[in-house]
Amino acid sequence: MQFLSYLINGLGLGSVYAIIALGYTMVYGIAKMLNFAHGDIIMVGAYIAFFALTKYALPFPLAVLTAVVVCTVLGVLIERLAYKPLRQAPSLAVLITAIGVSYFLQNGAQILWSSSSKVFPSAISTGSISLGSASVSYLTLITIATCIAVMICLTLFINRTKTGSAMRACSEDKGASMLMGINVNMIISITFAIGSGLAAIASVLLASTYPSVYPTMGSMPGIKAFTAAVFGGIGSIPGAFIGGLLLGIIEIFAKAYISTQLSDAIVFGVLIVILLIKPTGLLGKKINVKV
Amino acid sequence: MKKMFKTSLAVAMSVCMAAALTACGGSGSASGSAPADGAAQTTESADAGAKIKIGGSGPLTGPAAVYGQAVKNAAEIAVEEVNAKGGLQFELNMQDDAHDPEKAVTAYGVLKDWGMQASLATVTSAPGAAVSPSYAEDKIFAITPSGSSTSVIFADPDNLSGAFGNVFQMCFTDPNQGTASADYISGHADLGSKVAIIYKNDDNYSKGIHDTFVAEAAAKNLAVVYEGTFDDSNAQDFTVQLGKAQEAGADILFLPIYYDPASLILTQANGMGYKPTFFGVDGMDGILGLEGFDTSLAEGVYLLTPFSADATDELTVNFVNKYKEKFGEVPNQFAADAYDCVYAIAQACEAAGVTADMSADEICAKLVEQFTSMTFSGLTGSEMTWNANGEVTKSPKAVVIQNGVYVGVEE
Amino acid sequence: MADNTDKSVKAPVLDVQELGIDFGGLTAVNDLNMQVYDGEIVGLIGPNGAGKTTVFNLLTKVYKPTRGKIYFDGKDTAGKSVVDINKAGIARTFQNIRLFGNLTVLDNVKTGFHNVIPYSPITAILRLPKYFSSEKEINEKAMDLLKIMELDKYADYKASNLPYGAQRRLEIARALATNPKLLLLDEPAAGMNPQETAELMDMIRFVRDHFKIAVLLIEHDMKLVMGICERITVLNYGMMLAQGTPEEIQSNPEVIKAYLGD
Amino acid sequence: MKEKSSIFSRFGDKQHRGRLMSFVLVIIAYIAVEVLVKTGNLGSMFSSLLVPITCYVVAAIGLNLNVGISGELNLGQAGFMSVGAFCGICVSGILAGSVTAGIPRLIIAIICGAVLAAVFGFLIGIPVLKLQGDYLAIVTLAFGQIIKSIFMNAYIGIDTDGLHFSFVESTFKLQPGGKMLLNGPMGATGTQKIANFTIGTILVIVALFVVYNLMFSRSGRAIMAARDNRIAAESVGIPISRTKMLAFVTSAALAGAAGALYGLNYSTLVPNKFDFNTSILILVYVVLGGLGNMTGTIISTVVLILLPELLRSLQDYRMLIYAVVLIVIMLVTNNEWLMTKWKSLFAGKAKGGA
Repeated sequence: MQFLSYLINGLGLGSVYAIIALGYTMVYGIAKMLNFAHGDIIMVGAYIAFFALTKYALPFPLAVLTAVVVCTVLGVLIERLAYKPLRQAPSLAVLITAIGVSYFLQNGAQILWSSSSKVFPSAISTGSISLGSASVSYLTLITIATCIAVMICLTLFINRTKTGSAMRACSEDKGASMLMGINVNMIISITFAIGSGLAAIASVLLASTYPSVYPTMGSMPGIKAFTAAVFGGIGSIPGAFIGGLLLGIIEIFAKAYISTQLSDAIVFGVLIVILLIKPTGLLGKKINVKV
Repeated sequence: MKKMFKTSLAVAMSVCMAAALTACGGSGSASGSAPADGAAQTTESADAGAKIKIGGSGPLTGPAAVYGQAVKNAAEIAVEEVNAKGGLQFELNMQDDAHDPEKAVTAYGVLKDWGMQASLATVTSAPGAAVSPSYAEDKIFAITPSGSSTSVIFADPDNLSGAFGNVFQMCFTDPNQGTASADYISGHADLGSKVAIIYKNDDNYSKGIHDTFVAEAAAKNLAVVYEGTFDDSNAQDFTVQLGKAQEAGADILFLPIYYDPASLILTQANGMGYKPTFFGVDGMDGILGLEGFDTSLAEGVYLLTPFSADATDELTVNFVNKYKEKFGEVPNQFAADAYDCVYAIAQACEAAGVTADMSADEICAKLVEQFTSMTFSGLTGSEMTWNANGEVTKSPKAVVIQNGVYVGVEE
Repeated sequence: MADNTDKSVKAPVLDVQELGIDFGGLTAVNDLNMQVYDGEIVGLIGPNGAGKTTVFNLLTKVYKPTRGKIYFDGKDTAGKSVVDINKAGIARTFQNIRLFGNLTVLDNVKTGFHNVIPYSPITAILRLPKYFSSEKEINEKAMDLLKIMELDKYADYKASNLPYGAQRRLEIARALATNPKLLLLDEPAAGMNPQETAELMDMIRFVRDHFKIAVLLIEHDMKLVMGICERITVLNYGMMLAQGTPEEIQSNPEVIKAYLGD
Repeated sequence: MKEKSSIFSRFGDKQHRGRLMSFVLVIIAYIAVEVLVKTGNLGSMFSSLLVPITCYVVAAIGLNLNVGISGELNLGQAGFMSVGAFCGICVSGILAGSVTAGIPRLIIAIICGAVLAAVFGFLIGIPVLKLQGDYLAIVTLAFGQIIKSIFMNAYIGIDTDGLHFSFVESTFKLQPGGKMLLNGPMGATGTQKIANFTIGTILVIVALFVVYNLMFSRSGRAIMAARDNRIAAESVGIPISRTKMLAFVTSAALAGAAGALYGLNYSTLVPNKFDFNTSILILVYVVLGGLGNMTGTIISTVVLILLPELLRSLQDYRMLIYAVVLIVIMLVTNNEWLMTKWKSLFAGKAKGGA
């Protein structure tokens, strides 16, 4: 039954989108900005992990850790240097800056690491198991499992810890949070740190599943993940998770059962329909304007 | 807000002015007039009179940068070698076109301002189609290393008529590759009988080969059981296309694509346990040189290519070593084509007695005459000839990857 | 209801019958009956959270009522949109000032003439003669309104740069531009000093007389309410507590209790 | 308060001065360029940039109407450009036999491109304008991608039998001498280049004319009112969706006109050209030029197109520098302290001069 393997592959692709979308949605929820450079942080993560594995021959977990650390630092650095000075600026100004950062990272990577793609070593098992006539690679299963684990950890962090509740407070009302003694700048930095750390994890999964590392590798998954975040209701963590998975499944099914040429149009078409039925995404909060 | 943006303009303006000034300053031109900015490499302008100016554009930045960089690097090596021989002297100026026809036209303007006398045209096809009419109009000789679409050399590619006449190709035109591949597969029943194709449908090159392959396959009664596509926005996941091909029972998978996505396809097919015969075209060359690629995955892959970096002839070994030494990478098809382009121009120039003080127009006439009559042997083939349309005739070699190296397939 | 006898010959401009709205399970307004007649100034008062602004929002169709009917000019307003209701002749101001901050003061008023002096976008783009005649008329009428509201000297300034009191007056001018029969003012004197409030009272009376319209206003400033309203409706917890002349309301023990608490 | 009022800007006057300035700017720029061209002082590179600059300026002016004046973030402007471009190319291709003169054919193509883009704008606007904020933005992005997908799969050919059309697969075979107007992902090739800078400049002036005339009219006030305060706008009888639709459609039409001009300036055009990145690029022009500020939009478009070309001498580093410049400009212009310093510098000078 091919259907089953398409479904699982869709879930695998969707899981990668979901982890990236989590980063997007967290940053949006708290800093109210679309961080278009998020996809490029993934690219940096993939390069770091690649060099850690090949050039420095680090063991896999250590390589992932290195990528996470570098991306976290990079994320916070970008936030401090490029976004923080614009806290009071119109949101479009921040958007353009994020685009600038994205260009910067892409072109910086090309200069540092050349434009030719590198093949990510298959550190995670390449075997597959068969389910009936369909076969599913371990990698896909690991990706899905990682995504679920990340999602659970994040939800627990947001709901159970002090920092998490401060984050929720900031996303509700920054002004009030500040009055309550919450260090809003700190919280935003933490959000960027977590989002970028997640991007590093996503980068390893992405590069393991699709082992091609090149300077613009992050931009398309970035846009897709952004779409996924909106799908689920931007700002909502479970929304990003569900949005990511759905987007992956729809994409794979559209390719499998309708047309590989039109799969993109179908994915975006479904997004439009969903937003027309639920104007703030699947799990987004309804915006109430007081008159 | 309004006021803020007013001032933002002022700042933007001043930044741009500054940039313009630095650009002018670099060129050392006191006048600071517009055309001077374009001429990037004027350091050698002192003895520019003695050198023939060869231009060219390709994607040096952006997603397609890998191809442009390869051409630029290889062309630099070739120019150095030619210059080192004494005699004929070249000066190379490769401009960035970011694989965008619009930027290619601008790059062409830059090169023209610089005083280009002959050109490597463009690296990729779509930009090539945009600038070829200009090359024809301005009568500047051009030979593209890798712009393989018919629209690069024909004004009316639908009817293959209206050839520009002074734009030549070092690579095969796409239709040739498609036809040759279909012929080869249909002539070798042992490879398989049911063909699946995965091609990149937003790419001139891939789409062009696919179209002619399908047409030729129909003529040769070759069964094409599945055709799948991908494009820039979903060039990572191929599980569906591979699954469909497998479902359709395809035992040969034709991949008229570049080696980057091909490496992903090989990896994913392996992950699924799908093992058809993979058949590539010249774009597949370079797959063994991919940094970090598990070459065992490419075991048994067939490809039709005029160049292989693993060939043992002196010319290839010399070139590959030099390239590796200088740029730390294994050269690919694009690099080899570019290298040949420079040498072909050199050969033609020498034969026609072209000197640096001739006008581009004069050089063009002489080179066209040479190219349509000479034979050239280089990295990508021996005894190459060109017809009046600018199409090259060289024989693609079918090779199969065995134990991580190309092995020529005879007959 | 004292006035009903002499007004009964005329139908009311606004006739609210058993109006009610629930938000979720919460009843915000319930069983409200209220009439406003031509040329009247009516006050709507009540403690904070009594549902006064909700009534305005119901009247202008920002909210759809759960129960009851609103008749305007003798016609049922059910199914009308915010825009329809304005076209029908109800204009309003807002408790939290809602100006078009990036437009000039004059342009703010001009927006009010949107349906009063209409012409098509094509006329505008091609600058047809109708554009010039319409714009001239709009400009004159808008300047007249600014003069009435004593804002003419600010005409060319950005609305968001105006002082607070002027912003409230500008909202009134903009509402008047839509050529209403009934003007709803939501706390027009909020944030004004006594002198400004006194001037505002004169303006409201002048507007009523000059444009021959009815005014329904929400206000906490009792001096203003008692000074200019002919009739007053008191709301408490979404219910009508009392209705009558200022004198009657001032002496109503229920009202006093509601305001002072138990 | 009375004394203070003198520091308020005479905002209304300023707006009208801005309008005059942008026309003057365009005309001066045109004359200057023409003089340079006539005297042979303009290099090939700059000449090749003239028409695309006018195209992007027109598209950016249109987008500014949408983003700046109407206040809705649109991430799909390139989609409308592509509608106009391919429509223009097809129209020009079809008319090639009957209208041989370039200029009339170009004008017809531009008008057709604008009209078709406006129709697309209207159809897309119906669902899009039901949404708000970032959700609206993402839906415009989605439509941009869908439009790209449509053109990537559309095959239109013309031969002696007339027009042929197919979708997804090229199912028709042309008679000898026929021409593919649109060949799926390979787009249009062999297009006659009939665009020129004069028509481009006229199009810019027309765009300015349309946008300014709209801005300073009943409709323009309604559009800006709906942007500044939706609820208040409705309360004075302005129908929000119809008003926003007007801005959206006008913006799309301008992008379509720009696209048609663009398409007819190159011998080849691929659907991929008008992707998300192009939409973003136009948005950058608009934001940097100033929301609602058309003069600014023109200047920033010209500057940002020229900048990477002027940086060519930096070779591989040029896009990196471009990115840095972009970030720095955004940081500097949004830094209050720096801006106050900057302004006081000018204020001081002005006083000294007077």
